[in-house]
Amino acid sequence: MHALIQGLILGVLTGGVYALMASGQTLIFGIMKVVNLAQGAFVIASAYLAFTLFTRFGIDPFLAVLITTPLMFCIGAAGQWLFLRPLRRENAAELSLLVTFALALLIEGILSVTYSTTYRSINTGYANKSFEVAGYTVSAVRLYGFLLSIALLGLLYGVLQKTRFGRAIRATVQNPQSAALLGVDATRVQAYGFGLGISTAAASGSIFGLLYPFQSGSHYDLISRLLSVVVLGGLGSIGGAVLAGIAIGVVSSVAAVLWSPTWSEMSFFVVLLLVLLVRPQGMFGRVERGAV
Amino acid sequence: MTALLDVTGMTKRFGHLTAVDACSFSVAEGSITALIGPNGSGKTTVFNLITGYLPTDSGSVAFDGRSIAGADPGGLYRQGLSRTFQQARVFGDLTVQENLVVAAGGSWRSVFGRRMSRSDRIRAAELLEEFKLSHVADLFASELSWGQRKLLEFAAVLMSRPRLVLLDEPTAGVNPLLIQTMASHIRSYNATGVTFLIVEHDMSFVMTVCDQVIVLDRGKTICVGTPEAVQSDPRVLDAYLGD
Amino acid sequence: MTTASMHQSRLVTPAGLTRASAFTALLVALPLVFNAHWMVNLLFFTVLYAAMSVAWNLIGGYAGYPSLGHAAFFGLGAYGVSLVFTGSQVLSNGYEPFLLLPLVGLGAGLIALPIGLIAMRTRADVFAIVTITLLFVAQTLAFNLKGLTGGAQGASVAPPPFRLEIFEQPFYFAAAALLLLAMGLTYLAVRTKIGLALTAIRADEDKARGIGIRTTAVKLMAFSVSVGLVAMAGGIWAYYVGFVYPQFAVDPLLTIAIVLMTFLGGRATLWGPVLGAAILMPAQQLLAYYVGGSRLYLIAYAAIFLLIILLLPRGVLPTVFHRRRLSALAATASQAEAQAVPSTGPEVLRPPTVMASEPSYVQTSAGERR
Amino acid sequence: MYDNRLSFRTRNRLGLAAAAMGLMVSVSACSASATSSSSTSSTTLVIGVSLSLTGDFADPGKAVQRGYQVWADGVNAKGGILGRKVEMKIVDDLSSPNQVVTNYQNLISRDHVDLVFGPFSSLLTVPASQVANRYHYAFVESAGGGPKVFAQNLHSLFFVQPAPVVEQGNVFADYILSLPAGQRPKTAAYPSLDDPFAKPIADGVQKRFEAAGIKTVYSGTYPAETPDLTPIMAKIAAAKPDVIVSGTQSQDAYQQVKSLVQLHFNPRWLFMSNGANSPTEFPDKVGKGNTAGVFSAGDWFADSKAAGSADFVKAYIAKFGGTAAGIDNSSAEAYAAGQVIELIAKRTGRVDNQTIINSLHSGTWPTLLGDLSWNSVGAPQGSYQLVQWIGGALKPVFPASVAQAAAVVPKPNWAG
Repeated sequence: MHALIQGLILGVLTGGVYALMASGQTLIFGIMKVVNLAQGAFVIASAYLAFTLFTRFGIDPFLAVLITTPLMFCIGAAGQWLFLRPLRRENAAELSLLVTFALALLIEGILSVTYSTTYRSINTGYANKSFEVAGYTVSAVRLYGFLLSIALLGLLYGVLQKTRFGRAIRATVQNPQSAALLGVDATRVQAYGFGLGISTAAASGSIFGLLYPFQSGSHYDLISRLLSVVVLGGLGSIGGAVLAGIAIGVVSSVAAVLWSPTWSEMSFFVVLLLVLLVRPQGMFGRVERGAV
Repeated sequence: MTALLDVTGMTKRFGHLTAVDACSFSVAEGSITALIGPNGSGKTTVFNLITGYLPTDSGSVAFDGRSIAGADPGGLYRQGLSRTFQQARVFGDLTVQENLVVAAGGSWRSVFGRRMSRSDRIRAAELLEEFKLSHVADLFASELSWGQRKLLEFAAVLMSRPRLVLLDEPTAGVNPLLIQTMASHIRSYNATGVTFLIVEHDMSFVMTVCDQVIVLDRGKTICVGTPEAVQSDPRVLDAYLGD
Repeated sequence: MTTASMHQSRLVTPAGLTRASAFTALLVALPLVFNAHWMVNLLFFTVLYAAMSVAWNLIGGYAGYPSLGHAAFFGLGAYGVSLVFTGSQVLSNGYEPFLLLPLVGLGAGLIALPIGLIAMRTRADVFAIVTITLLFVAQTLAFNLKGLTGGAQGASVAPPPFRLEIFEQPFYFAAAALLLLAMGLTYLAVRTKIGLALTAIRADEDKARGIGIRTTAVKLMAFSVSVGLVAMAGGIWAYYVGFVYPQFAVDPLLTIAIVLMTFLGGRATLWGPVLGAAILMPAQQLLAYYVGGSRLYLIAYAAIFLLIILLLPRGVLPTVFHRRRLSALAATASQAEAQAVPSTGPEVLRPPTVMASEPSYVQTSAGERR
Repeated sequence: MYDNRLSFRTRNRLGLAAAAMGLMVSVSACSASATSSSSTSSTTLVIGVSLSLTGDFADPGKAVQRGYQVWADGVNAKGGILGRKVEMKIVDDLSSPNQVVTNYQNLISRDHVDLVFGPFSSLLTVPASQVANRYHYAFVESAGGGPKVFAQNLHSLFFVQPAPVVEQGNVFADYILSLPAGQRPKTAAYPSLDDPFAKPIADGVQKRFEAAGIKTVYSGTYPAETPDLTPIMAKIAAAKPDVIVSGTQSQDAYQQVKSLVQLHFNPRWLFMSNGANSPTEFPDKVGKGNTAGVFSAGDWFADSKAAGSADFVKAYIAKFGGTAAGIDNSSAEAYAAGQVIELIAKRTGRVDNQTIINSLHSGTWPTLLGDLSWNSVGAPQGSYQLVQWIGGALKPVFPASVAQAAAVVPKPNWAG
């Protein structure tokens, strides 16, 4: 029982970080109907950035977020403008899968040239600190990471709800045609929206780098998990992604405790397939009711 | 005249919105019936419910005396109930000729038959000739103009020799000359026994082509009658001009 | 009526027969002319991947269902062969595993039916993700069903008793036969109503179902045949490499490779995937052999990948066809101008804003578009 | 309807793509001519190796590469082997089995190299050794020692390490079982990576411990891509075993340690098969203070007195810089593979594949890993040494014959 609750705590804390990564990905899907296979690579790139800022300049990875987030936003917007915007509309959905995969490979290649393929980890003074609460251990990094993720998710929510830019994005998500008619500049919304989605990778990368050793190829494992999260939550639904992110964290850590880690991945995928069987649009996916 | 299509108490809700509200009407065999109503009155939804593209919440639909509630669109098509779409849904990656052939229906075994059998080709050639599309037969449908696509979709649903054709705004976005062409095709096929149910906004088209009009407002049938009778009905005027 | 449409009445055209025999002759001649072991090895991998790309094209190209889970069936075939012909066996003539292949293909095709039925409730991107999930489930199973697969320790396959001088050739010819089979099946599908139905499904599945096309049956058939062929390729591969590990037998990169080959050559064309494999496989293997040492390999690969998609979004063959078609149309248009009857001239009053290209992501049994 | 600009653009696109393809082909053609010209000289002894220079095994792959380079430079400085200059032809296999098969095919049948050495990892060694065996090439390899490698029963394969990797755990089991009964652990946990390299090690120890009456409180495997080992380690911590025997590869070892530190659980003994024996990576990833008292198994140490070890260290530092303690075992093992070839040439006066195969099945072969000998399927007959992190460095502590320090028990507490 103790181990189970310990697993549960861990699952929630880890899930929060997945939620942040997945929120960016699902946002990108919502705006431009692009499944961004490079999201994991952007997270790893951010982890490397945080690593450099920490080892070179002694900047704390949590503070580094202030630098990496705008940087990732620009890289994301530029990437969209360069590689996704030119795609022809009729098969953009399929081609964008390939383009973002190629982007992931490109990022991986650049990272392996710059940093070699050695596993890196960010070892801050508090990397191995943990708190003891009622007999349960809570790692400091995990707790800070979770709190930062929640804060950023809140910020993202605020941006989407309260700003003009956020309203333009939401209008585009709901109905691209009407949004365009209402004077929303679709090209700009897509570029900025992609940037916004990628910018969530910055903080996730800092946290990821603090939690796990990583190398340029780490994004493959990350992306398979992120895809499951966004599909389970319902493509395009940020709330769904957050809940699904926490769900995947809890399911895999509880399954690892109760059962065996070799089956914990599997149990999650089975849950995903079952959900899709009942609700092909995911837990919180919107039913698109266009003209039939 | 007997009713070929009978709709009784058909209802469809989307969340809190009741798009079709206990709607009832019938379409007489051999008629050209118009389904009109202001924007958002549920005309296209009614089409989707009849043709099985959407499941009904309650009510019944009978085609040729048999209930077809819950039937799938393909099955209805094979029974002789076919439709077109407002957006002229044609298959862009198929040629014009292939768009016709693919709509020919056919038995299970014909799936393994040749891509274009002799009989398919002859039938398609007739229709292409009739709809003056022969010169574009080998173009991809994606290369056609908007009006040509509307014609093609119309021609395609006739491939399977249907008994009832539902046309969703056949004249939307097409030029006046083509509207006349559409009207004459509808009339000539009606003369061969095909029944039409048409959603239309163009009132002069309705007046000249149709012999019965059903008026829908907020998902309800508010009036049924000849074009002349409907035109002078105050309820219709209210519906169009709003409260 | 054009000559093209006149031939459409026959199932197999004379031109098709000629091309088929010429290509068969080429496939047979290749390893005899380029008979160095390393060449035949390269040819083997190229032809094997070409066969898989052609197979993938059936469902991913023609039907527009971009499956990313084909590697799961590749693994199924590989483990099928390793189960029947375990490492400790001594084979008498060495051809036994090839004889098992039809059974492997059939088995995989049958297993694919219920899986396809579930997976093809979703479309486009979601289908791609569901099939990726399928792949990870298959990999997890391969790791965990230790009794069948040997788990992470791997499973060995009976060593092929072929003479060194011709060692690679039986594998090559098995792969070549598979390629011809895949192309033959594709050709037949295209020449029958199946091909029309598949294209209609790709363009607008709801409409296709609405006009009486048996969409579920047709796409299930395409999926089943497609993965059955890939499973057979997995069987040949396992026998050639001699050892099956879960991470190699069920490898996401395998699917990516065949998808890329199909896209490069041209989706929904008979020869496109073959061309794509013929370009990419040698390029990849030789690049890795010669310049792999420099880490620039990955960057170069990604850059070429991006270039292809951005510059040739349709793939090589369709781009060529499109250009040829444009010039042909231009020629006939100038001829026709004199005798044109403006009966159905271009009268675009309203642009077709909501063409059938609007993607629909999932479907329900009632054909409701979501 | 179709304007000319469209077709012009299409033509441009075609041209660009063609140019890209051409570039690619010419790149490969250039390097092809460069390498083939250098390998035709008959006085050169060309040794082909396929290593993972990109992909999952890229890091150890590079370490192996450095070992070969140091060896080849050293040999060439002494005038080569039997007067023939040694040239290492190293190609990349992307950590992929298809590419490894292709590479050995190309090395042997296209570039006709004189000898080959093995790739990195048991996963790639198996398919590669099949190719080499087909051509009757000796397959001297320093990095594929899983059980399935030897189960192939290849007469031409030789694993250049003291013993099959499974034995890495045995040396720890020997040590524990050598303790007086009262001092032995009562309970044990066995977390292991699901990998042909790591899992058998933990399994072997578990079998022997259970036979000796040590209770198993946890035994489980985790897949390579497990993002988080904390749940497993939490479960183990809750069971409070006296000893943890971990079948690890590399980064999973760091993660296990990190989790244990955070969970404040410190077992009396902690043995990790791999990862913990890396002199630079391990302290770098887990923090130097957290290494204290961790056991691992090793075959080579910077201050080893074995044949050629001092020369190797000197040459390595001269070429790559750094410190002796920073040299990876994989480099030393690769160097040992070279030493074996050198010795055969010295003893028999020949370096052809048949001579190598015939020679290595008998006698002992002194290398910097100690004296090596092989059985009929290429499994080495020696044993590993038990090492422990003491004072920030790896020290051999068992068996007594090689021990440089006494084992520290119980394990000092985590530094945090």
